[in-house]
Amino acid sequence: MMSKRSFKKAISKTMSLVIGLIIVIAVVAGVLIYMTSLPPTPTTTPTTTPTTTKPTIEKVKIGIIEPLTGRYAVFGQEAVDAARLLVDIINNELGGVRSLGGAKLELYVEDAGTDPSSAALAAERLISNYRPHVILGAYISRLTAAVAEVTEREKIPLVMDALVDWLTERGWNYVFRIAPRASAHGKAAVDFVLEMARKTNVTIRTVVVLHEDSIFGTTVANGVRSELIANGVIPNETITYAYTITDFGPIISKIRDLNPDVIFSVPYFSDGILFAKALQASGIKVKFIAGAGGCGYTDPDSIREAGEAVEYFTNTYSYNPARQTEWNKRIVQEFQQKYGKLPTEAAGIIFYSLMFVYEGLEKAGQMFPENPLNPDNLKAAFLSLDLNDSNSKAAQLYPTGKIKLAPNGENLYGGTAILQVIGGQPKVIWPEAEAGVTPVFPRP
Amino acid sequence: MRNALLELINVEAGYGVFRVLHDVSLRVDKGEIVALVGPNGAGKTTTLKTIVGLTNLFKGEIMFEGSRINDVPTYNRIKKGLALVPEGRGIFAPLTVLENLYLGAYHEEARQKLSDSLEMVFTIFPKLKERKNQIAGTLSGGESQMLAIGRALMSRPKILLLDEPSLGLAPKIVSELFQIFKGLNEEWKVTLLLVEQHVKNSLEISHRAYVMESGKIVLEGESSALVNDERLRKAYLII
Amino acid sequence: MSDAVLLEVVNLSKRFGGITALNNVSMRITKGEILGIIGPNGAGKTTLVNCVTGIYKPDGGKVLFLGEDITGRQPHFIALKGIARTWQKIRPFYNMTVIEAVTAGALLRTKDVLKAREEAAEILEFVGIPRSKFEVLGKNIALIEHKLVDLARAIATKPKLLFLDEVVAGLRPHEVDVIADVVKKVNREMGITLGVIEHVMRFVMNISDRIVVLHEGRLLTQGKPAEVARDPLVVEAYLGTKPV
Amino acid sequence: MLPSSNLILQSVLDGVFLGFLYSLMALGLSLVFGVMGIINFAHGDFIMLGSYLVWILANSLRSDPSLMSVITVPLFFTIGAAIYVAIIRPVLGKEPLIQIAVTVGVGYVLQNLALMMFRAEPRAVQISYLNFYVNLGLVSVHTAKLTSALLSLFIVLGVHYLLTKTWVGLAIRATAYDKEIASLMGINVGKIFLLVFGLGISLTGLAASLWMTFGQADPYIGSSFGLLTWVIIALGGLGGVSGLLASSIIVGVIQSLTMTLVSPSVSLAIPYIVFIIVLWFRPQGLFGKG
Amino acid sequence: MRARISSFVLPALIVVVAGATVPFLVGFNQYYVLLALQSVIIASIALAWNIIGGYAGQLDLASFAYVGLGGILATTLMTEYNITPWVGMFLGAGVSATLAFFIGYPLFRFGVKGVWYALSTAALVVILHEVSIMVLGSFDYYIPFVEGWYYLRFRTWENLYYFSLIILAFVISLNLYISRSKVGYYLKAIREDEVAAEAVGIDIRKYKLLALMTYASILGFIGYIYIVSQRTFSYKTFDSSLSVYIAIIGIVGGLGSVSGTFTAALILKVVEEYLRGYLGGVLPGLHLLLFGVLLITVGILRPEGLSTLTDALVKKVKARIWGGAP
Repeated sequence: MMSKRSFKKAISKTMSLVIGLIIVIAVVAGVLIYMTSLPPTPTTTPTTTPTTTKPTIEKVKIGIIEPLTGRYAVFGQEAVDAARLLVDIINNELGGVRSLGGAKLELYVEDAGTDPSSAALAAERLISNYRPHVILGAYISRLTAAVAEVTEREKIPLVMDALVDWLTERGWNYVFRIAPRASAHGKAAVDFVLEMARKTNVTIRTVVVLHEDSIFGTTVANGVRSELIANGVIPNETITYAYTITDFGPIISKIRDLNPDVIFSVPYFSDGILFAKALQASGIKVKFIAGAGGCGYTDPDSIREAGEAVEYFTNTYSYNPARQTEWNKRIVQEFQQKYGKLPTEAAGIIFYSLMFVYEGLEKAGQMFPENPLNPDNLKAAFLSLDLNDSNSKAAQLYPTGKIKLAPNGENLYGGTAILQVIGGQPKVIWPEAEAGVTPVFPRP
Repeated sequence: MRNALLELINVEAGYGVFRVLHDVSLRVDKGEIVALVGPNGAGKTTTLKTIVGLTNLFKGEIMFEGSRINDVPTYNRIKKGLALVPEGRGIFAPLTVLENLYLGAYHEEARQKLSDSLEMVFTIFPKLKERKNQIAGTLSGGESQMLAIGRALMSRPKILLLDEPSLGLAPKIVSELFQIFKGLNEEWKVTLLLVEQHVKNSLEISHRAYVMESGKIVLEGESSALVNDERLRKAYLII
Repeated sequence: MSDAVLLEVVNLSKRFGGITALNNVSMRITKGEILGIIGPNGAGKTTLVNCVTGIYKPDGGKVLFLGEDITGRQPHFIALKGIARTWQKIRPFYNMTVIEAVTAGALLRTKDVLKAREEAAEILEFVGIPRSKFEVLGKNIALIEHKLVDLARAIATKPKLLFLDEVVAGLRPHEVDVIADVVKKVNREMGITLGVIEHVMRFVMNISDRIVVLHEGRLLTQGKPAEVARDPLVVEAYLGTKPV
Repeated sequence: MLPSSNLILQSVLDGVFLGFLYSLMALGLSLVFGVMGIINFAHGDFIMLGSYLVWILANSLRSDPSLMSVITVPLFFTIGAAIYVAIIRPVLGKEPLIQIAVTVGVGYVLQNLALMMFRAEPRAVQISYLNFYVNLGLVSVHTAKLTSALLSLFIVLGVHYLLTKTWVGLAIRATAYDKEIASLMGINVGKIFLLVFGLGISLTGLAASLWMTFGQADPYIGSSFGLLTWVIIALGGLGGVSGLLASSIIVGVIQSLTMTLVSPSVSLAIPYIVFIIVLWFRPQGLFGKG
Repeated sequence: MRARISSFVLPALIVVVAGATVPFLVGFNQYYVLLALQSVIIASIALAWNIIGGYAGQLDLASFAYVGLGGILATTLMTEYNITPWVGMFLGAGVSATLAFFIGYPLFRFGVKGVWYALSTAALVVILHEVSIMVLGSFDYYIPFVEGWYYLRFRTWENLYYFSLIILAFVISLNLYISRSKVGYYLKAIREDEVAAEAVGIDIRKYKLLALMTYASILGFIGYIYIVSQRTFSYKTFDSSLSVYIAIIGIVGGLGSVSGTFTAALILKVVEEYLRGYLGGVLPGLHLLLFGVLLITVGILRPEGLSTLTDALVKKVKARIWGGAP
């Protein structure tokens, strides 16, 4: 007994020595690791990019990071569908990137998951596995920010399909956004309503702004509010709710109480359907319900789920599926053939963003034949493009028909289309109405 | 030939992996009152629970009406005609008196005789009739014991197992209760296996008795012979 | 009664709903003795211990330990004062090893875990648990071992007074003898005063210096084991009144 | 702008209707917990599963969602019984932790099955005969909600009737009180457990049918209901139907008033704060006994 | 006393040394380093949970209430007042511990336990989630890009990984220290049987509160690291499902087992990432579904979790090193 105990004591003395040594070694190792870990990283990056003297580029790698699981999967999956379709068309019908000797686009899909952690991982994974030349993504602003942080470090151009304004205001060098920013949606909705009210001599006394409380909904709603105030209309009430809302009853009651002439509504997706149905059921007469910010009311899916409830609702759209340009008609048709539904905004943004990337690659091939895929060269090519319906397929796919990027990567001509549900079909009514369609204002 | 209604043969039983009963054998004949007495912790309650199948049976046989019921689940043993009035009465406190009684007649055959049985119970315990719509939890000690017994009778048992029915009752009620047991046996022909701490009372009304200690039967015989047996007192108090 | 009084209970009462479990019970435990507390089922023995050790708050009366009023104090405070107990229904620490469980008790008087472990080991050996069982989880030992570990865990808190609540319930006769020896040893060699609640008379009559008898919540009588066993009141309490 | 008294009245009414539906949602959970002691963290996800089922059925049969209960109730009873045998029975009487782990696992499986099968788009039923409001002057009433509230009340009272006035109900209550003594009455406790779990799950199917008259299905809707139903049970105690109804209505009204008076964004915070505070002072629930 | 130091510091050192080699082994591939970083953060949180959940046996579902509170505080101090997170993290730890005190004291005082404790902690996350919508608004707060140890924010992930490795080592040794100390014995006794624990002189409220506050302060400290690894924070940081996920890791790992919890956190994170990465795009939700099946299986078949396996492994390794101790 005793001997065992003293034996233990003896052990403990040597042990503490050993431990002390290990700590010292660990600290030294830690410092060494720190010292060594920093320098190699910058040097490792360039070595991985192929910089052979004579570029024989066979393929251009396009990464797409979208939320494919979780709550946002509905958008991400459609975006990926759209990308697949467009890559097919580019490779097979347009013969790849001609200025790069017909190099084909190759698509690498990565799931961003539902939170920034998984999005950042997805970006790292995509880059370390394939090192794409351009990356698209990631629809949700938080996820996009996490991705951008990584692409920025690796100097890979990121063409964003997330709309929240601040993403282009961070001083990032390799981010680009073709799509209209969120606040532009709010502005467009207000401009449209005020214009129509003027035209039809409808007076607007009471206005309610109703939005889901994510950053997207809030940013769009702020756009609505500031544009209203700029036009001298003070919104009477702003109601926010979580897009996971399950019951609109109390909000309907509040709206009944406020009795507004116009409701500006910024839903996410499911909440829009819920609201429309609840409002329809309530029998409250609202002169007009103007949606803002995309996917709420005029999606084929929404119309299917909500039925008549969304009749005459409008919505601002980052994409105009009804635009009567050659390429837009064609791609909408092919999308419908392949997936059996109209493309919504999630797909539309990818259409023109990816097409823009394609045209940017063509340009880069012309501008920098030695090293077209270098990120700085790509950026220069992107910024140099000045596209319109006549010279560009991307512009034909874009609501305003014009794309030109500002130095911060934001589209100078960013703008939305407004769609209205008429007879159960989404119809484009603004800035100019599609053929044979007249906007219905106010609601009958 | 005696008519063994219930028989335990070399039973070892307990809870979980712990054994409480070590080699218990006993027999109850039809029409008998058998008392099972012994100091607390001797295994009396465990014996009754083993009979109705609420313990782990490790070894031995339980025979009822000549057939082995070792593997019959508790609810079917009740159907076969066993009924236990558990220690502490075990009435369903939030339910009414009547609901408690109905539950006694839960299995199908008993349900058919429901009104008869109810009448019988009310005849034996007129108090319960007065209180039939009362919540059982509000009954006095004596009344709830009557309810527990009445409820057991509702299943028209062939044998009634009573676990410490007089526990916590005033002496006057205790003697009333023992008269009722006697009446049950004589008038209603119910066989009784009685576990009691009122040893002398039990021996008075029972025909035969077993004395248990530390999970074993240590003494058995005609009750009248056991009453004054010095060994009985020693089983309880040693000295 | 001239010996030093360790615990004094004065007019203790406890009711549960309509049932009076303890009715004005007064009693004393003197230093060094083994006091047997007996009585038929429902007599209020466990309630008495629960009131003394703070599990229940009594409805009336006082509990004085070494002259200090500890009525209604929390259990851990009372344990710290020096009253320990075991449980009628064993309360083992299933997912702790035997030695850990006892060490948890020993830590009441020390912060040093190693010291507490050593103490625990000594106590375990004292009550007869072999070293080979020290590292076995609580869920893997036999009933008798549970009883002994429970006992060791209580002893490890270095109590002045230890209540044993039906410590031999469910044990075989030869196991009862083992416990009896241990309990006597605890009293004599460790100098711990014991209050032994028990139904198994062979055990309690054998080890007790003095017996108090509770019946229906009241103190019935007290005295030497042999006297108590022959007291007609006690006999009646156990065997029932004469047939009516 | 100060809310008008009309609005408050309307909110209270909305809250009451919502409360009735909540009581139906909580009823099954309460039964399963009260009778079997099973802590089911997947309860909300069963409502979600039911909502999808109702969506498929109502759209393909082109009929009102509430009528789909004819199918969902028996089907969910079967599903409940199967889950009981496969998953719940092995953890009966185990520590809460284990039960929670297992039922959270069930919830994960259901959620992601739904995601795989239906993707994340929310699904609503188009046809509802009841989707209109009736104006009553001071307040107006959403018929779908009124109907779901009345039907919920009817079902809750029906279950109350079942529990108090039938043999099975008597057996269930006896089992809830003490399963050992219940078995001494000749009650097959295992069968009662199977029945109760089946009933608990079939009630979620029913609640889903009513929910879908004005709500919608998405894979994550279960988590909205899961904690809320637990809160209702905690407030109501396990005493019985009256406590359950009272606490459901309180939660519904609090939620509704928070939505109109504060902000819909925070409509869960206040019921939960109330819940925590109630637990401090009455761990057995606001209307619980004991 | 000195003899015991080895027993809880050594394993932590082994983890640090082994962990420090990871970036070298993967050639500083940022994907693997980030995966390692996230695993280490999750493991640290799960091991902190082990103190309240594993040792004290209280099923706490509020981990991200404390992560969020501490993290958002430290981040805000940094972005708004330019206070280094080195200070902010300690303040975050303090604030989280304070919140834990105000939650835990009444809960333990009034004897709320079991499922009700679990539910009130689950409710706490939702409450903070909603309150923070009112306070923060619905915005994402992006941590501006400032590099360096002063801000603990870097372009590449290695440095943050090393730092979090040190936190992990600290949490591991704290766990081991607690399990070998008086507090640990007391907490385990409380977990096993509160009444019996009280009767051997354990002030159960005090020790439960101590465990809760320790757990909360660790999480409050880690909060900043969690947020900086995400780049943004918002009210969504108060995440109910992640809080449940942490408890699930603790259960799958085995209550009170350091090696089990550590292994479970690593395995679950890596498997989840593998399935998401390789199968996520094919069948959305498959990895979570498999995770659910794993949970059910563990709950029914191996309630002791992975701990028996990992403990045996640790013992074997120990025996190798020490030459056959117990």
